[in-house]
Amino acid sequence: MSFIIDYYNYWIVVFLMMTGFYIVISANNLVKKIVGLNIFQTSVFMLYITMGKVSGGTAPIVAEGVTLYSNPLPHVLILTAIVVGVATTAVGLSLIVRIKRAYGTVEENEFQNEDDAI
Amino acid sequence: MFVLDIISSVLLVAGVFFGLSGAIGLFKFPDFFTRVHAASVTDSIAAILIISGLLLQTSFDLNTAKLIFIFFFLMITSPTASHALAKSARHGGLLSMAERKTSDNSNTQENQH
Amino acid sequence: MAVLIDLVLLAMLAITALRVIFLKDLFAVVMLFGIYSFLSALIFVSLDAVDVAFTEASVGAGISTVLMLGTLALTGRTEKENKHSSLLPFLVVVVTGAALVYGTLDMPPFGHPDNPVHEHVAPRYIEQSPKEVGLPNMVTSVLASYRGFDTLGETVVVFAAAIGVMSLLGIRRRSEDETPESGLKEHQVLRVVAKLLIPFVVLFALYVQFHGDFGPGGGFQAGVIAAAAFILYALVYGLPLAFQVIGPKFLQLLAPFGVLLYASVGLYSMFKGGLFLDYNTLASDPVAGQHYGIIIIELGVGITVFAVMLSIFYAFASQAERSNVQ
Amino acid sequence: MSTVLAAVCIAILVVMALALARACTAPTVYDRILGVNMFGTKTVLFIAAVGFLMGRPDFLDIAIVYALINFIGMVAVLRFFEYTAPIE
Repeated sequence: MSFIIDYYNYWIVVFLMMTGFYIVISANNLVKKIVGLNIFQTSVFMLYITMGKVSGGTAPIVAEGVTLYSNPLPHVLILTAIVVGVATTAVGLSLIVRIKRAYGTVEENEFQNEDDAI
Repeated sequence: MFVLDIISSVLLVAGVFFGLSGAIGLFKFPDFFTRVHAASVTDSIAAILIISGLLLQTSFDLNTAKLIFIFFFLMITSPTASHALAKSARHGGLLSMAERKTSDNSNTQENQH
Repeated sequence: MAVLIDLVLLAMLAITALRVIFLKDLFAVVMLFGIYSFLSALIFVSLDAVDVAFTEASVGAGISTVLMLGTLALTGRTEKENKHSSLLPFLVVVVTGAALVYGTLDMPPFGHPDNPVHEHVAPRYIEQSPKEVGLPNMVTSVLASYRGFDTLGETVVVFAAAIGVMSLLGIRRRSEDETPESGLKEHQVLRVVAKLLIPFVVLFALYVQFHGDFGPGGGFQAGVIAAAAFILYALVYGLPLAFQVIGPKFLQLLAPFGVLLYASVGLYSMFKGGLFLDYNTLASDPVAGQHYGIIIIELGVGITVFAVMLSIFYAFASQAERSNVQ
Repeated sequence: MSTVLAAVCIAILVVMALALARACTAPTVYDRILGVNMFGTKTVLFIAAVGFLMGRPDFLDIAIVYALINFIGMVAVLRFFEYTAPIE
């Protein structure tokens, strides 16, 4: 049982990562690909935060009578990564809007066909 | 303190009971409008009871103020959201169960003719 | 108890992600993605990362969902049937996943205090930062002081993303002769409630901005929450009215102002004889100097993030309104 | 007291799981949104209760953000329906 608890978080992270990866490589629709990318990204965040956790510790904000804190460093890295992640998502979505306007579709195979026709 | 703990426990358990009944109602009720009713009414009462129960656990500091703020925020937004959703469903053309029955009947009658 | 909560939440997260694969209705996909963000923020809370949870809840669940809905309004809601065989992607994923799971077996066990991550750098932050920087929130200390240069870079990246979105979409201000769009006109209750809530939301954003040194919060989160207040206004009352409150031109000035405010703190500390972003030189007492530096740079971050998020929303919303008119 | 709080947390988790199930397998779009909304409100309560259970209730700010974002998400969805026909 302790073996499962020790590694459960990592396995879920791998599962989420692979789910996101699968959506990115198999989906035809670009919006869905972005969602897959975000799922992948969140799984990486989860991995970092999992590594920073200390059992029995508490959030890294100083409080009286607390001696054991979780590791604050991964939190800092991920906090900024989330904001940057949403910024890149916004750029990706605006690219999709432009693709829709240029080709009239956001399905990958359809606008590839149009490209081939030209 | 002991009395406060008991009152708080009773409030919390009651809140959870209403929350669970709402979630079951979300599955059991026959059409969307009844389900909105189940979800929104129990949402409100569960929030009232659980937050009141937690309020009795605080020692009247900043946390109390924050809980009261959450309380009023949920009291305002949760019914508004349900109302707006139901209204939007109505305008979108979703029918209640009774209406669907009558329209089904008229449809089948038209088909028979 | 903490372990049980962790197990259940992660399982729910996995189920949500799995469901996304099989849904063809993109609106449902976006809804589930909102739940996914909420759930991951909850997991961050249970893993003690309160600042991260704060950011994920406001940025991931709030802004991302709104932007994705805006995109769907422009590109259509349903995914077309996929004619490709999904066997090859599935095989690739299974093989990669198996390799990764094999790799995790060499990872240090979850939550052990002697793990390699906790041996280096982190103990110094935990033990020294309350004395050196003088803030109870270690995440803010590390973010704004020890890794201040890194955060400056992140702020510039966010600003660059705004430039990217602006150059791709642009904000279209409607001409005078068109009738103004009026938002959710039918929903009277919503209009009244939104009017009631917005001041409190802005107030809460200010609280998050300046309380970030002592609890969860800071510039990134405050900027997003303030932007969310104006997004709420624009959603309920329509874009033209929102433009009258805070115009896109003004935002275009505000976004670089935040970055420059941040960088100028660094230059000022060099001018005072220290290194770039060395706040100790800002005041005679080093700890007071750290306080001044962190408050100013957090303000810079907050202003930039606010302006960037709001102008990205304006770009998407003005595109959607334009396509609606046509 | 902590046993009661623990039981309350587990029960709220169950409610959240049910709401999630509703959001995953909804007959109409509106049911899905209803599930998402219920999930959001229950999450607010969950964070509040877990804070007290873990003994550090000073993280209620996150619950406020949840309530706020949940509401904004709902409004965004309603606005989205102005553009597209909501019935599947």
